[in-house]
Amino acid sequence: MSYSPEFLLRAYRGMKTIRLFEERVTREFEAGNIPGFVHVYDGQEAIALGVCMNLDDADIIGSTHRGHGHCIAKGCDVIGMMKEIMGKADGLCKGKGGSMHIADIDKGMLGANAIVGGGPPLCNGAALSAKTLKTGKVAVSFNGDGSSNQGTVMEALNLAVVLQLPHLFVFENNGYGEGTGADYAVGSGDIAGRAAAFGMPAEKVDGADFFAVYEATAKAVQRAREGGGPSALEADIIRFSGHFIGDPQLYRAKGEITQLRKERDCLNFFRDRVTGEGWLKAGQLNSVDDEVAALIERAVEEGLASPLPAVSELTTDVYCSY
Amino acid sequence: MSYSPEFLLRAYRGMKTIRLFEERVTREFEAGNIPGFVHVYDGQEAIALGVCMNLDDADIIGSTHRGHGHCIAKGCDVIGMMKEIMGKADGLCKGKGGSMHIADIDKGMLGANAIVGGGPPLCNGAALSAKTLKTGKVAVSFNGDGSSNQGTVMEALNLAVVLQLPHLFVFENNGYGEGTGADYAVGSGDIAGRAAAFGMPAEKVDGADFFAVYEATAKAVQRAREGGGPSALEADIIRFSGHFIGDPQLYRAKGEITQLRKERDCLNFFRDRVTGEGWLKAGQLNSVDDEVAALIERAVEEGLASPLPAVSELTTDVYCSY
Amino acid sequence: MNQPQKAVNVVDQATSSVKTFREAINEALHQEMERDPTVIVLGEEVSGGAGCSGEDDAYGGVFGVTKGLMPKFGRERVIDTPISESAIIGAAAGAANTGLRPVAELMFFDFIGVCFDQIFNQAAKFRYMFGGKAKTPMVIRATVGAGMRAGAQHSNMLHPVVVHIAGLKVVMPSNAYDAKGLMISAIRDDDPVIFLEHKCLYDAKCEVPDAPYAIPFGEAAFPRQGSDATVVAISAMVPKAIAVADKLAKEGIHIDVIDPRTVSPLDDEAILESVELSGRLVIVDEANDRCGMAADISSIVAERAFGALRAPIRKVTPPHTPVPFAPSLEDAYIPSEARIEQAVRDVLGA
Amino acid sequence: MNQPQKAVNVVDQATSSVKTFREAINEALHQEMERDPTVIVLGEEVSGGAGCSGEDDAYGGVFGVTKGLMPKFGRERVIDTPISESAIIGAAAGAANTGLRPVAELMFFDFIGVCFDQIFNQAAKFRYMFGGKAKTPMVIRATVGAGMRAGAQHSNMLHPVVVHIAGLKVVMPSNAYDAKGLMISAIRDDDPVIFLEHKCLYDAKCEVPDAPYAIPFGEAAFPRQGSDATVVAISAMVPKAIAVADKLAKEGIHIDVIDPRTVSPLDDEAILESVELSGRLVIVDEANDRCGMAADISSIVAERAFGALRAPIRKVTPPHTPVPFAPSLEDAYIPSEARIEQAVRDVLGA
Ligand SMILES: Cc1ncc(C[n+]2csc(CCOP(=O)(O)OP(=O)(O)O)c2C)c(N)n1
Ligand SMILES: Cc1ncc(C[n+]2csc(CCOP(=O)(O)OP(=O)(O)O)c2C)c(N)n1
Ligand SMILES: [Mg+2]
Ligand SMILES: [Mg+2]
Repeated sequence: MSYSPEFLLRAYRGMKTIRLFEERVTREFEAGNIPGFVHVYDGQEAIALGVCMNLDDADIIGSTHRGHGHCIAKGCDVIGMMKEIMGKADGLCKGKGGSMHIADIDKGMLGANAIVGGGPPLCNGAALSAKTLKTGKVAVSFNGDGSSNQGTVMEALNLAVVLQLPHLFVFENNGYGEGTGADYAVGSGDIAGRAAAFGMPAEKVDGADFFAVYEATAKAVQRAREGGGPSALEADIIRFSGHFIGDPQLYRAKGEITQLRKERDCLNFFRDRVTGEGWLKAGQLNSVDDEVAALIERAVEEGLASPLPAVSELTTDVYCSY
Repeated sequence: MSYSPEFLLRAYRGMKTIRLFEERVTREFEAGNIPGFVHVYDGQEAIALGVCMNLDDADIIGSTHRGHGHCIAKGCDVIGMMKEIMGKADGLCKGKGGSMHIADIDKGMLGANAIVGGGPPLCNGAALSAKTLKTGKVAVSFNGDGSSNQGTVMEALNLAVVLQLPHLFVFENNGYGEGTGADYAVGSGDIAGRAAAFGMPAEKVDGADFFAVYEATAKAVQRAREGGGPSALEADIIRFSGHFIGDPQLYRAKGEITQLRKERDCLNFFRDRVTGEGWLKAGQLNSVDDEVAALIERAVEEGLASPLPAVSELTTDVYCSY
Repeated sequence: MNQPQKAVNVVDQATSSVKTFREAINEALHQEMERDPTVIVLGEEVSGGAGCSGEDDAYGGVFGVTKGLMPKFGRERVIDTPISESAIIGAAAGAANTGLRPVAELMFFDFIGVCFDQIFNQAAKFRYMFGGKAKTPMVIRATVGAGMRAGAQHSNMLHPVVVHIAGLKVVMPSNAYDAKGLMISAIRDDDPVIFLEHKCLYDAKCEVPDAPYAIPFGEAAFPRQGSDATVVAISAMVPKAIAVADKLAKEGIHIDVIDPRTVSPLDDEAILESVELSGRLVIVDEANDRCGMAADISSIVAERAFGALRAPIRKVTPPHTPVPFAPSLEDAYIPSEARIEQAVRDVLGA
Repeated sequence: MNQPQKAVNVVDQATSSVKTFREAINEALHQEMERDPTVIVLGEEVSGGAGCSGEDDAYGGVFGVTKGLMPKFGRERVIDTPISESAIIGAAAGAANTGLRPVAELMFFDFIGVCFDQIFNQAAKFRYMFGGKAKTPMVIRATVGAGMRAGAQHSNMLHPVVVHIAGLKVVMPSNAYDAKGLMISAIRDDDPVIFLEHKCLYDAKCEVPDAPYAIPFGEAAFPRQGSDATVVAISAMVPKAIAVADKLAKEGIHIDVIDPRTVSPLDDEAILESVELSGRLVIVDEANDRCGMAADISSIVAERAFGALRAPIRKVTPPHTPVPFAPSLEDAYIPSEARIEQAVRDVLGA
C-alpha cells in the first residue's frame, strides 16, 4: 500500500496532537487547572489515528473514559476540548460533560463514556441508523481489554452479528484494566477469539504500528460499508501513563514504563518508518511538531482564560421540552 | 460404562415423573386450577436427569423459567411442587413463588428464575462458596439457547474461568427462545463454541440421550470437584410444548411437533436402550409408570384440597429482621 | 368507558370506534410508522418467528400490541432481537442520536434491571452531558403491574425508579383513548420517553378516534369531577378510582378523580388546584410508598397546598413487599376499590 | 467531629482514637473478617494488581477502603474481579445463599445500571419468593455523591431507587463513628444491605473506638438537639446541617439535627417525635425531589404529624438535572449550608 505525503502528515499531526495534548493535560491537572477524574491516552495514538483515518465526519465513533485521543483523531476541535476538560462555558459540551463525557456529534463523536461498556450498544444503534437509512456509513466502538468482560459489550457483539450491522469493535488491549492485568481478567486471554466466537471476522494487530491498524481497519470498514456486517480488531498497545492522572501504578513492575516508552513508542515507529521509506523528511515532521505545540499552547491559554458556566446553565439542556 | 438397575430405575422414574407432571400441569392449567405464566419442560427430561444424577443434595443447581424438570430431577417434593404451582399455603414456597420462582435450597435447588440469565451469576456464587469453604461441591446452572445472549450469562462464564469455579453451565438448546429461532438469535449458532472462547472446556451432546448427557456431565463434574474449574455443555433437545402453556406456536411449521414427538422422545430412547441392552425389563419400567401416575394423581388431589395462603402471609418473609 | 375531559387537538371525532387499549396503541404505532419512515420498532418477539420454519409475525409482541407491523413495514423496521435488553435499549438510544425514532419494547418493565444503565446513564443524560447538542427521540414501551399471577419478577410497577431520573419522561395511560394520543406524542417527542402499559388494561375499551391525535404531556385528565375530595390515581388504579367516585356520587359525595396521564412531567398545578378546593387528598398508586409516586405527590401537595389541607393526605398503596404469586396474596397486595373508598371516607370524616 | 448521641452498645470506649471515615470502615472489615471466616470481600481492585508484575494490594480499593485486607486474608477471601458487575453482585448473592457472608464492592453506585437485576430482582426477593427459606447475608458497598467533579455518571446518590425496593436495607453513614458500627451491623445482618459511602466523607475524622461495636439499624442519631425546628439530613448533608445548627445556636435558635443513619429501615418515630415538638421540618438530601428520599420523609410527616406542623415542610435538594461537571455548576447543584440556613429561617418565619 502506498501513502500520500498529505495522508501521512495528517496521520502524524493527529498522533502528535494527542501526545502533546495528553502530556499537557497531565501538567495542567497537576497544576490544579483541570478538575475531576482524567484518563489520558498517550502511547495509544496509532490506534486512534489508524482507525479514524478510515472514517469521515458522518461515520460514528463511540469512545470510553479514555476518550481524548479518539476525539482528536475524529477531528474534534482541540481548543474546545481543552476548554471542556477544564469545565469552561465555551467547551465542546458547555463544560457540562468534562473529560469522561466529552462528545461532538457533528464530528461523529458520540461521546466518551464513564461507564465501561456503555458505548458499544450505542454504536450498534448508530450502525442501525446507517443500515436502515442506507447511508453507507459505519460505526466504530473503542473498547479496552477490561471492557471486553462487561456484559453489555458481549450483548452488543452478538446483536451486531444478528442484525449484520456495519460496526467495527476495536479492542485496545493495553494489558490493564485499572490495576488488574488483562491476562487475569480475560478468561481466555484472547479477546479477538472471544469476538470471533460471536460470528464475526476478528483480527489481532500491533497497535503501535499505525500502518497495521490502518490497513486492518480499512478492510473491516470496507466490508461494513458493503453490507458485510461487523468485525472486531484487537490491538496490543502500551498505556504510557497511569490509569488516571495521579495513579501511583504500584501494580507495574519498577522501570516497566521507562523501558516501554523507549521501546514501544508508536510515534517513533511512525517517524522511523516514514523517514526510512523516504516518504517524508524529518524536517516535515519537525515542523508539524512545532505547529502542534503552538496549538496546544493556545488551547491552554484560551482554556484558562475562558469563564466557568453561569449558574443559570445548571437547569438547561436537560430536556428538549418539559 | 455400566449402570446398576437401581440407577437406571431412578433415572427413568425421574424422567417419567417430569413427563407426567408437566402433562398434568398443562391440563390443570387449562382447567383453571393453575394461575400465572407456566413454562413446561416435557421433551427435555433426559437433560435434567442426565445432569442431576451426578449431583447430591449439597450440590447446587440454578434453574430458569422452565424449572419444574430441574426441581424434580434434583429431588424436590413433587406434591409440594404441585401445591406451589397452584399457589397454595403449603407449597414448597408457601405459594409466594409459583412456577417461575419455585425453589428448595435444602435440596440444593437455588430456584427457578423469571429473569432470563438471572441464574448463572448466582450459581457462580454457590460455586464460590464451595471453593472457599472447600466442600468439594459443585454448582450447575441450566440455561437455554436464548439465554446465551444475555450479558449476565456471558459475564458469569468469564468470571467462572477467572476464579476457576466449580460450575457447569448447561445450555439446553431446544431451538427456540419464545418464538425466535436459536439460529437467528445466536450469532455464530454455536453456543458451545461461545463458551469455549471464554476459556473453559465445552462439549456438545445429544440432549435426548440420557446416557450421553450423564457421561459428559460426569466428566465435567469430576473435573470441577477436583479443582479443574468450570465447563460448558450444549445439549440439543426438543421442546415438546409451547413456550408457555397456551402458546399457539404459529412460528413452528405445521406438523413439526407431532413428528418430533414421534422421532425424538428421550423417554422412548431410554426405554429402547435399557430394554434392548437387557439392563431392565419392560415390566419394571411399566410399574414405574404406574407408581408415577399415582404420585401425580395424589399431588393434584392434595394440591386442589390445599388452602390458599392467609392474607396475613402477605407481609411476612420479606426480611429476616426489619 | 371514561372520556378524559382535558383531551386536546383531537382530529375529527366524527370517525371513531370502540377500541381496546391494545388496539389503540397498535393503531398509533401503525399511523406513526406510516407518517414517518424514521420510526422503527425493536425488541423481543415484536414480530416473532425470526429464524423459524413457521409463520412470521407469530406473536406481534407477547401481548399482541405490535401485531401486523412487520407484515406492513418489513423486518428492516420491525426488528426481532436476541434476549439482550442492554443491547436493545442501547441500539435504540444510539439510533435515536443518529436519525431514527426507535420504539423499543421491554416485554416486562421488570427487566430494567438488565438494561438500566442504558436508560438512566446513557439515554437520559446525553443531552445534558453533551451541552444540549444531542437529541434522543426514543420510546421505551414496557408492561407493568400486578394482577396476572405473574409473580415477583413480572408484576412490578417501578415507575418511581424512572420518575426519579432527570432526562426521562414517564407516561402511564389509564385508558385506550389516552393510550393512543400519548403514544403518538411519545413518538413525536424529542426526549427519551418511558411508556408504561398496565397488563390489566389491555382489554379495556373506550371510544377512540380513528385519525391520529396527540395528547400533550403534563396535562392531567379529570375523568370525574367534584369538590368534596380529590383522588389522584395512576394507570390501572384510575378505573378503580372512577368506580369508587360513581358509587359515592349516588350518596351525593362528589370527588375529583385526577389521572395525571404522565407522571414526568407531572401536572402538579391540576392537583394543587383541586386540593385548594377540596382540602382533602387521596393518592392511589400500585407502587409501594417508600420513595414512591404517592409519596412524591403527597409531598408536593403537603408543601404547596399546606394551608388548604383540611385532613391528612391518605395514600392507598401496596405494602413494602415483593409481589406475591398466590392469588389470595396478590389480591390483597393490589389496592382495592374497598380500600380506596375507605380512604376517601376517612379524609371526609377527618 | 460530631458524636451521635444515640450510639449504642459501644464496647470499651476507653481505647479509641481519631480515625477517618475510610479508616473506620477498613477497621470494621478487618475485625469482621478476623471474627468470621465466612466473610469475604470481592470487587474490582479491592486488592489490585491481580495478574500484574508489580505490587499486590496496589489499590486496596480505588479509594483505599479495603487496603491491607488481601495481604492479611489472602486472595481467596479478598477477590479482585473482572469488570463484570452483574457477575460480581450475582456471585455475592449466590454465595450468601450458600454459606458465605460476602461484602461486594460497587466502585461507584452509579454502576447499579449494569447489575440492578441481581440486586432488586434476585438478592432482594429470594427470601420472599422462596417462602422464607432463603437467607441472603450480603453487603454491597458503594460510593455515592457529587463534589469531586466526577461528572454525570460518577456522582449520583440513587439511594431512593433502592429504598423503594422491598427486601433491601439501605445504610448511609455520615461520620466515621457510625460508619464502623453500621458496617459491623451490616456484615452481621442476615438480609442484603446496601452500604453507601459518600466520597466527600472519606477524610472526615472523629473519635472511633478501637474495639468492634454494632450500631443497630433503624435508630436515628441526633448530632444536635433543639425544639425550634427539625432538620433531617442524610449522609454528606449531615455535617452541613450541623454547621448550620451551630451557627443558628449562636443566635439562640436551637434545632434538632436528625441523622437517620439507615434510610431503610427508617427511624420515622424519631422524626415524628421531633416534629411533634418543633412543628417545623426541613429535609436535606443530595438526591433530587422526584420520588426521592426528601419526598418520602416529607410525606410520612405530612400524614402522621399533620396536626403538629406549623409551617409547610421545606426540602433542600438538588434540581431535577444530571450532575454537571463544571465546578461552578456542581457547586450550585449540591445543597449548600446557605440554602439549608435559609430553609430553616423560612420554616421559622412561616
Ligand atoms: C461499569 C463500570 N465499571 C467499572 C468502572 C471503573 N473503571 C473505569 S475505567 C476501568 C478500567 C477499564 O479498563 P479497560 O477497558 O482495559 O480500559 P483502559 O482503562 O485500559 O483504557 C474501570 C474498572 C466504570 N467506569 N464502569
Ligand atoms: C431478562 C429477560 N428478558 C426476557 C424475558 C422473557 N422471556 C422469558 S423466557 C424467554 C425465552 C428464553 O429462551 P431460552 O433461553 O432458549 O429458554 P427456553 O424458553 O427455550 O427454555 C424470554 C424471552 C425474561 N423473562 N427475562
Ligand atoms: Mg486496558
Ligand atoms: Mg430455548
